[in-house]
Amino acid sequence: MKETIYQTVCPGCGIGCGLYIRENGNGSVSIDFLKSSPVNLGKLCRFGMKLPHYYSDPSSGKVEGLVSGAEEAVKAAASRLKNAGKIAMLSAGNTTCEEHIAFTRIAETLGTVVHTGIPVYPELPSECHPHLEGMPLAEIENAEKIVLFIDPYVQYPLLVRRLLIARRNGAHIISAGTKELHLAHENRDLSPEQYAGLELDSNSVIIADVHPHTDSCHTKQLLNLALETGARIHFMKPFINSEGANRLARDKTGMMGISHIMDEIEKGDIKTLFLLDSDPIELMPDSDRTANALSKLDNLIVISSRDSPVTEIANVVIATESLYRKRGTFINAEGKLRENSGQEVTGIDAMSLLSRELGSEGFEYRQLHGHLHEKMIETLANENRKPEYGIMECAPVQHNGACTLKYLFNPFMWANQPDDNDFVLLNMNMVRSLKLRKGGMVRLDSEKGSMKMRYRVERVPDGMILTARKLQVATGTNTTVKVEGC
Amino acid sequence: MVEIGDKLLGYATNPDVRNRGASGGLVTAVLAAALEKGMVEGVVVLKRIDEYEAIPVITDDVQEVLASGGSMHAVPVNLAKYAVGRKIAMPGKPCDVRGVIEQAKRNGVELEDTYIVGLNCGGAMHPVVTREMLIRMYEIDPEDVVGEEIEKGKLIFKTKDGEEKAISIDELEEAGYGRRENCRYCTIKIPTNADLACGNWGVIGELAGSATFCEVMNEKGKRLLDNAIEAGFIEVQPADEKSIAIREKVNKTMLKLGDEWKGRLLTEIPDQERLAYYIEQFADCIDCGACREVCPVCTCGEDSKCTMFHSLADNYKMSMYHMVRLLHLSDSCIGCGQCSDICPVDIPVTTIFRRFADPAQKKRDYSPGMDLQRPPFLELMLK
Amino acid sequence: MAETEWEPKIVAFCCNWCSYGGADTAGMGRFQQPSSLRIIRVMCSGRIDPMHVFNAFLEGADAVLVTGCHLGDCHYVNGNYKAQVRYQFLEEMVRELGLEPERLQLNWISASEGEKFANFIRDVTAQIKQLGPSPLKPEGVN
Amino acid sequence: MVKEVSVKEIETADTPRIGVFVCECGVNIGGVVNCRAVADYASTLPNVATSVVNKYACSDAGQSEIKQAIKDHDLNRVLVASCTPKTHEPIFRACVEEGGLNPYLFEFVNIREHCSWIHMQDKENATKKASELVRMGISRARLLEPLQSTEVPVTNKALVIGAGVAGMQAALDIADMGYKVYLVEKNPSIGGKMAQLDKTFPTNDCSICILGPKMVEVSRNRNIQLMTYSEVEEVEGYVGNFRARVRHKSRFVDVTTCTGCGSCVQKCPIEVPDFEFNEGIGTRKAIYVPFPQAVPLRAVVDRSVCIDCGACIKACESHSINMEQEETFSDLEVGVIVVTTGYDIYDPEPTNDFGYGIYDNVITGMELERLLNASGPTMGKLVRPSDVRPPKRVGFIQCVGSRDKKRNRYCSGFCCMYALKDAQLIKEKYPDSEVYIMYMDIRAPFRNYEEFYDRARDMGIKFIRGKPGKVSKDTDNSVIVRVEDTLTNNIYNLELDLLVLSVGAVASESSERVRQLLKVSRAADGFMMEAHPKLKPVDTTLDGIFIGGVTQGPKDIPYSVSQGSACAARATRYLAQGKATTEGITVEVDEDICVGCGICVPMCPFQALSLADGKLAIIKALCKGCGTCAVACPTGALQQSHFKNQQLLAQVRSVFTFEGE
Repeated sequence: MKETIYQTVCPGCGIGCGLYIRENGNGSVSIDFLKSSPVNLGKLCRFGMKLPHYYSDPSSGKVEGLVSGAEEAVKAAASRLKNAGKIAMLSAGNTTCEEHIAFTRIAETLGTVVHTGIPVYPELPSECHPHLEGMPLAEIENAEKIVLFIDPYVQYPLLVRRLLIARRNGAHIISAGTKELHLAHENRDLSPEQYAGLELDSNSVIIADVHPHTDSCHTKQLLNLALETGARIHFMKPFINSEGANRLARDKTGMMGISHIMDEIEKGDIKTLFLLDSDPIELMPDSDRTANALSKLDNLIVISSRDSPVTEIANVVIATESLYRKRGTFINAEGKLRENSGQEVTGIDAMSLLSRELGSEGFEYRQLHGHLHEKMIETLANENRKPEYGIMECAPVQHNGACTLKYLFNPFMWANQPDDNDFVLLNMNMVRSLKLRKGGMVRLDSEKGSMKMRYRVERVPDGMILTARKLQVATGTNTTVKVEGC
Repeated sequence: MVEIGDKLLGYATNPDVRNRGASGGLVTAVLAAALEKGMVEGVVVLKRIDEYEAIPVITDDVQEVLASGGSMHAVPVNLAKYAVGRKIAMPGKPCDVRGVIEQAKRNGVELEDTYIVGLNCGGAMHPVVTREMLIRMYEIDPEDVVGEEIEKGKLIFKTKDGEEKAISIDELEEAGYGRRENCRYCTIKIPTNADLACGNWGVIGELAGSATFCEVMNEKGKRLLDNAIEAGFIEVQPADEKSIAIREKVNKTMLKLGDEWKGRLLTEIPDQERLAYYIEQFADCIDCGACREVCPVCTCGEDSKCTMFHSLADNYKMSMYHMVRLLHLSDSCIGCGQCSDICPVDIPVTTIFRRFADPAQKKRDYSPGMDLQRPPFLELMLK
Repeated sequence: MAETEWEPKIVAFCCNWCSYGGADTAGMGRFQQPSSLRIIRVMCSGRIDPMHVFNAFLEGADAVLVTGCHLGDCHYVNGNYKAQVRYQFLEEMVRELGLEPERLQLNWISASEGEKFANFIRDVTAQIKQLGPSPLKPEGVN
Repeated sequence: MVKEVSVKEIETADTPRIGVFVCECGVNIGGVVNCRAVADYASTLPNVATSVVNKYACSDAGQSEIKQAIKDHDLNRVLVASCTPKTHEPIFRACVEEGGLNPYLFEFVNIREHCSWIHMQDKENATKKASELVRMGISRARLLEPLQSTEVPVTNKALVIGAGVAGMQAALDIADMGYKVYLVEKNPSIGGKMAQLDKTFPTNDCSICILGPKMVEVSRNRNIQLMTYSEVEEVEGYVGNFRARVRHKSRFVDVTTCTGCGSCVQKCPIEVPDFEFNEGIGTRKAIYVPFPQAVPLRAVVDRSVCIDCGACIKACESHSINMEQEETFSDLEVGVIVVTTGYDIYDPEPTNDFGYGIYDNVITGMELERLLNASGPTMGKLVRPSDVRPPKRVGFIQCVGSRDKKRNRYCSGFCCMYALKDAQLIKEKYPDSEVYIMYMDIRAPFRNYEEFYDRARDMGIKFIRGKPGKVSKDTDNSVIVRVEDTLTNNIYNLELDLLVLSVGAVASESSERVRQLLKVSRAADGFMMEAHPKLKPVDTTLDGIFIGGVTQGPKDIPYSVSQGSACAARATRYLAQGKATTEGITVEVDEDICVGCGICVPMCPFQALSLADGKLAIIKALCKGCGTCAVACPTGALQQSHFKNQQLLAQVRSVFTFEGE
């Protein structure tokens, strides 16, 4: 009869919705609503609603595929790390700030860095990184003009709510992206050269997103646009704590993008990969290729709170409790500090032990949390910073194929969350020219192979096929494909 | 021994409970006694998070029950879903009780195992709206509020500085604050569908503020009250004619006001504009399914007709999901407002449901959640 | 190209025993009808799910017909009474939604009433032609 | 647990390979629909492995083509676009089964009744529509699933309801084939309407003389258990396994000891008009024997008029009379049911057709039968009712209550013949009488009927082609009929002593009650509906229930008798096989989805559903596959096989296409 209730945040996109989880005696969880949580006012998107699924696979510690206790796993990890050559450590931002700091300490002991934050996303000059941080969502509600380079309905559904409030407050909303949006006053399919025509000013907000597969050229173009017009720019990101990881890693150098890391692994330059709640197989558009690359590693060590494809193939898995039970802090997309009500710290304890095994000091939660506060005073003081970068040059990638399959990075697909987006979007013109049959399917051919998909007719630009689902024909976020009715 | 139909005035014997509870702590004490004496395995209590937020929690700890209580007009949760599959007692607004009864018709709840102490309800406020109202109308920082009550048609907030500020509810509601829309035109104010119907309406004279008016509605209500008296948790005395008359008068006034609000809030949309209105209202739906999740009437699991045969791939002008839900629930929608509260894109789901449900339920003379008569779709009244 | 007159698409749910038979009888009697009708056969009018009716509208039906055996004649005791109750709900919903009431019609047609069936289809088609395409019809669909 | 991709469609184990066969049905379809174009269109649709045109798909050649194609193209679904499933679905299902597929993997598209025949003037649209209908069928065919029909044992007993001549024949035939028959008759005696007739056309032999021995034969047949003065109250179950409850009304006479001697009748002081047998012309007592040849020849008490004087009890030597006798019930278990509940004579009284009910000397044909009958109330002496004098001038009006848009549109078939017969009988008995028959046209098909008509003419019966306009009364109670002979355009004012209305047959109320009990369909004319007007004239749409005689529509004696035999033959098939195959289409539940809300349980009219431990339990044998419960189910856990939500939705969706597709 006794239930345990955890106040926590949704580990989806970076909005960081408040909610609470009910855990009943048999370990099953259900999600429940706060009515006045400051970020989301008690509301959740369709991904948030499915959180119980996300928590249905808690991880278990493993050494060489065999279930093992935490200490055994830590020791196995330590012995592998001690003898490893070049080590790459990756944390995409899916755990608490405190765990992230602990992971960074280990990196220091090992003489390396944690690849994390914005640097693992697009290849952008480091002076731009602070400007890819988010802005308070309440400010979006008060903007006069909002330009969307994302599809909030598909990618960040809870942002729809903020945009609707903004619209009620009198904002003029333009969708400059890929699809006609119901909430927008104007739907304009613009090329970067036409962005000037948007007539933005300092009361305007540009909303885009940034993730491991963002076209960095386009990110530069948007930063240029913000710089030229004085408009504010807000970037949405996947993972609950990518913002926190980013801010904590701001003074670190020598970081690589995730695709770069994968390239080096493929080439054989990196032989040891140490992951903190980050699964490249889920993250990369091309899962097969990624899994194949990871198999070339000598050491694959994973700290994880849930089972995912990478824990299946890792040499060592150090298991932690589910995210909602953790004691710890997150920073959401707008820079708000949020705290779990859970009190468990097995992840930090494990990393502390690992640190000691590696010959360094151990650490505990309070100490790490104190460190976080120090850091945050420093970075939060930087709010409302002026642009510190100049106009950037970039060479846009040319797509020469007839059709481009564009992957709308969906911040939950990294977590293998079920979604019903088993279709692609294309427009009526294409339906006619491809002689598609209603209720039929399209076949997409890329260099990787071909697959059949259902499709939905939307007002999207000619030649563009959108997907909110990772498709196995995709080679990146934009893939040139041949399309045929079938 | 009390009898079914008795109208009583009562209060908790424990002075602490009596003082803390809004009206003599009767409800808290009755629930605690039920748990203490093993009538139920648990009690649903609202665990206070702050002035505007409380989480329904099921507890088997009598002390925790006794420590709960107090009015929370800004916590509009529906408790019906928390009763599913458990042998519990709970306090309940009329809409909570209606939810439980509708669940019982769908085998979601074993009514015999669920004791509900009903509470009079003039309506609830949404916490977010309340915060905004405090800033704009009361000019009080919501975080400074330590207490709230309703007296003589005015909503009073107390701050930590010991100040009180009162504004008439009419004025607040004219300005768009105050009670949720569906509460304003709700037609059940006294929970006569519960086992006990409790509230402070009709408590006058020296007992005002320190006793609860309680009507014994059925056999379960009698058991609850007898148990609490026997356990020494409460004391009761018969209510006099005057008390009874005042309670009825308050109820009538509230219902009359409700009718007026209904006329204002559910104004007829011209025939030729209606479809466009519904299409527009549902157009921003992000397909989260939360309205279904919180609905206290719906008993479906994860797969159901509204979800299984609805696909984002369909290019429809209105989503199949909403159409199927309207169809499946318009005969038994209780108008509790949960779906509107939860909707992340502010679709007025409850208002839309009422537009379909009101005429349908009126035509069939069916009031869901008020008795065990089954709704038309479940019964398909033949001949 | 010559402008051809718009032909509505009407989906009719027919029960196997009566109304489907009525459509057959209409054919046997060579009662000519507009080519607007598409019949979905179910065993009993009690099988006509309001969900399917809505789906037909959402897909683009200009009208949906619910048909079955005369009351009292149900092959399955009282399936058509149940269909009738469900139909009344549907009718109210369609009206509240703001769809023209002519777009949803109920008719009891026995297997012998071929002429009635044909007349019904002719009447409905004429009514719908007056109204024009359904406002729920998705763009680009016919 | 989470499903990776939510299930939107029924997953079929194999990729559908559909064979499409478009039937031209000679010119029936081919003359209107361009079948080649339809087949070509179908071949462009996904999952269609082959698409061809047949001249006659249902012919041997057509069927072997389908069977061959299943092999050649490795088909796992077959779609035939031809006529109506109501007649041909079983044929093609069998064909597909012979071809090696489950019979339910067959989809039928009706492009004849629903297309070519109703769009004969619009070939272009007919072809377009046929293509669309085929497309809809293909969408459904893709999702078809194999089903198993189940065999149920058959109780080797039959129930025949109604012991008129058709029912007697059916009962005798079934009994002679060696099966037990319960023959239930609501009247105190068997015999039906035929027992009331005087003579029968075209041979003019005495009706009861030929029927009487048959009635005795029925009563003596060891396999027939006769239940007279009894009515079927309830029927439940399904083919092979019907349970019927029969109510035996109280005769207040012990049939086992009563000898039918009639002593009681003589002593009874109460005399009332005899409506049951003599059409109200003669009288009977409160205790009576229905008629001299009644079977069983037993007395019966009419308690509604009996004054409880006890005279009969004293008169009865065998002490058979018991005024305390209570009605009893029998519960029968039978495998098949034959319905021969007969008809009513059209009653012209409520509408006073041709003055009937106003003028004493206007009578119906049946009343005339009784007046002519040697054992009738007048001992066969023809008299007119007003003054009991023999009529000199007799007129017949044909088609009363039949072939009349305001009454009944159908032709009752036998009235021409009985009028001819009665006219002849009158002429034979009273050669100097004048007999007129006023008719629209005389219908006399079948052997010796036309000759019978000729004979009537030869006898001097006068035929006036015309329907009388006005009937009035003369001072001496004669009837004056104003009629125009449309052959000669002469208008006559016939002065007649007796006017006979040749009334037809109408569906009877008691028959309607039985129809509703059994759920047999009703035709537009109010009679019971056969499964097919030509090929299944005595079957109903319900397995194991058959209809014969005038229950199905007006017919004469030989036709009724042959239908009785036909019913027996059709019914005995089940009894002889000892098993029947029930519908494969039933309801099924997905237990993972069912939440046990129980909404479906009261929907089932056959009590096939119940809740057990919070989950749904289905008794398949009781399920008739109507699918009503599947509609009520809010979760979609309950599905009607062969008409699953996905299958129907796919069909609906494929009605529509993109413009220009």
